[in-house]
Amino acid sequence: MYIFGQVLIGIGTAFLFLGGLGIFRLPDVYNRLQAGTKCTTLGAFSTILGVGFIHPNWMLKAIVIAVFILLTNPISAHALARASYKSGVKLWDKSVVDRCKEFEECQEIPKEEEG
Amino acid sequence: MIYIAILTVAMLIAGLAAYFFRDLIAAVVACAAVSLIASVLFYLLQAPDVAMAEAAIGAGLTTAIFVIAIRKTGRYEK
Amino acid sequence: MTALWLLFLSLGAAGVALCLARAAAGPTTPDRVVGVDGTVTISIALMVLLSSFFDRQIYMDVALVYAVLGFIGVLAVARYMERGV
Amino acid sequence: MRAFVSFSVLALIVVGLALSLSHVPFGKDRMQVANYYLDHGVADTGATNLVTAVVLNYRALDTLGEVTVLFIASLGLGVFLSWPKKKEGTQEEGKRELPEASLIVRRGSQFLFPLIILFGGYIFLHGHLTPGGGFQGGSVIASAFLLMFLGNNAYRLRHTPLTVTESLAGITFVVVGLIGLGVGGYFLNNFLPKGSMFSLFSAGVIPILYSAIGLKVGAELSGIVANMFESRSER
Repeated sequence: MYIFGQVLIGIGTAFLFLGGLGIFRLPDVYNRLQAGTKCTTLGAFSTILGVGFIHPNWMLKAIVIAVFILLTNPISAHALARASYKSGVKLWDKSVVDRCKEFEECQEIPKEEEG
Repeated sequence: MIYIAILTVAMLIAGLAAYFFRDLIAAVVACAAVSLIASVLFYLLQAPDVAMAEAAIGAGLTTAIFVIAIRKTGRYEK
Repeated sequence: MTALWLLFLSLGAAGVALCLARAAAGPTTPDRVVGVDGTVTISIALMVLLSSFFDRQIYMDVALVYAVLGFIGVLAVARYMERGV
Repeated sequence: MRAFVSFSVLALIVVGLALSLSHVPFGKDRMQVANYYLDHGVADTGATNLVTAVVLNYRALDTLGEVTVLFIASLGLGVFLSWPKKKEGTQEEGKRELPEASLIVRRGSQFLFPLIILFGGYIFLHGHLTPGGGFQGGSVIASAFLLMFLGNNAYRLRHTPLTVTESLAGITFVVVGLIGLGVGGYFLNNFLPKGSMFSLFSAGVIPILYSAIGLKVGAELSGIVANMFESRSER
């Protein structure tokens, strides 16, 4: 159990470091958000569960922290991505696809047909 | 010990950034960073009560109240 | 054994340093917010790790407060930027 | 010029602090009062968390003062924000339609609201066992209301229950102190049995006092947040 917990903590801290690296190195806000949400959520989740495996008495509180991180992190990331898109932050030059723009164009086409 | 010194320097830099930013929203974000680092410092100095108070007030309430105040006045400092 | 713990803590601290560097350097305001948000999440994990290091269960409560409340500041700034507050 | 003046004032403060602090011996143990608290605190009060023992047993009167300061701040903000507007017409023009938050934020805030309230209650009920207490729990409860305001534009808070909660909590604090005065001879005396350590109902009156402080601080900060949000659309 102790070894398993340490392996989990190792994976988690590696992902935390990779998340920080992604936030620092990736080119625009949306890419950084992806690294900053997915990587750090997985890393924090794995680290906290690893600590819970090392000390089995702490498992309940560790699970509560992990569940709260899992609930709250996507909300803030979603709100931030939407807000930065609406406030006009440009995508990176080499971005291939812009689903939000495509969705708005799809919304516009039926109106023209009706009119 | 070295971590505490590094965190103190980072907190000083964040405070100076909050002073120098013309965009007040960026200054609010810098204030949030100052509060976060202060909480981590209290935690490292083994004062969990104070760290918890700093976390509970600095994480949500002050940021939101500053944001509403900026919304009512203006975003850019003249 | 202690060397392993130091390695873990240093990896996390390097992540915090990179996030803070992005928060300091970010060209736009959302970049800074992303940096601070990443710092919050990594700090939660590091606080739990340090409570295991100090062997005190009660220190996890601070991490719990940050896990519950850390996103409200980011949400406030985001709602400001989409003119919603 | 202004920057120069402010920096010189800052430099003066830094130099003065450094000069005055250079006489204090660093790292030596000069804290006799703190050592008394560390040695006798748990036996005297029954609270495992020594900060709580100091805040609510040895220095409980100061806590009453702190709560009063917070109440006056909340009162001042309420008076300032509900100041009568100058013209009726400009107020109507200043109001504009706020965009609604997205579905994820709305549902997420409604789902997280009871959990955060519950967590705040946990913090101030366990103030004598784990870190935390009335002020921290009250701030967490106010953050829950803040989250509802951020997520839902149509959300309004009725002020009457807040005021009633705040007044009842303040009255509870003073009445418990007066009962201590009647039973034991001094204000805020601990008249309940201390109980067994590490259990929820221990440390005498401390859980009651901390619950009162938590509810009072939560109601006051929620009132501040509600005042700020309700006056936001009038510029």
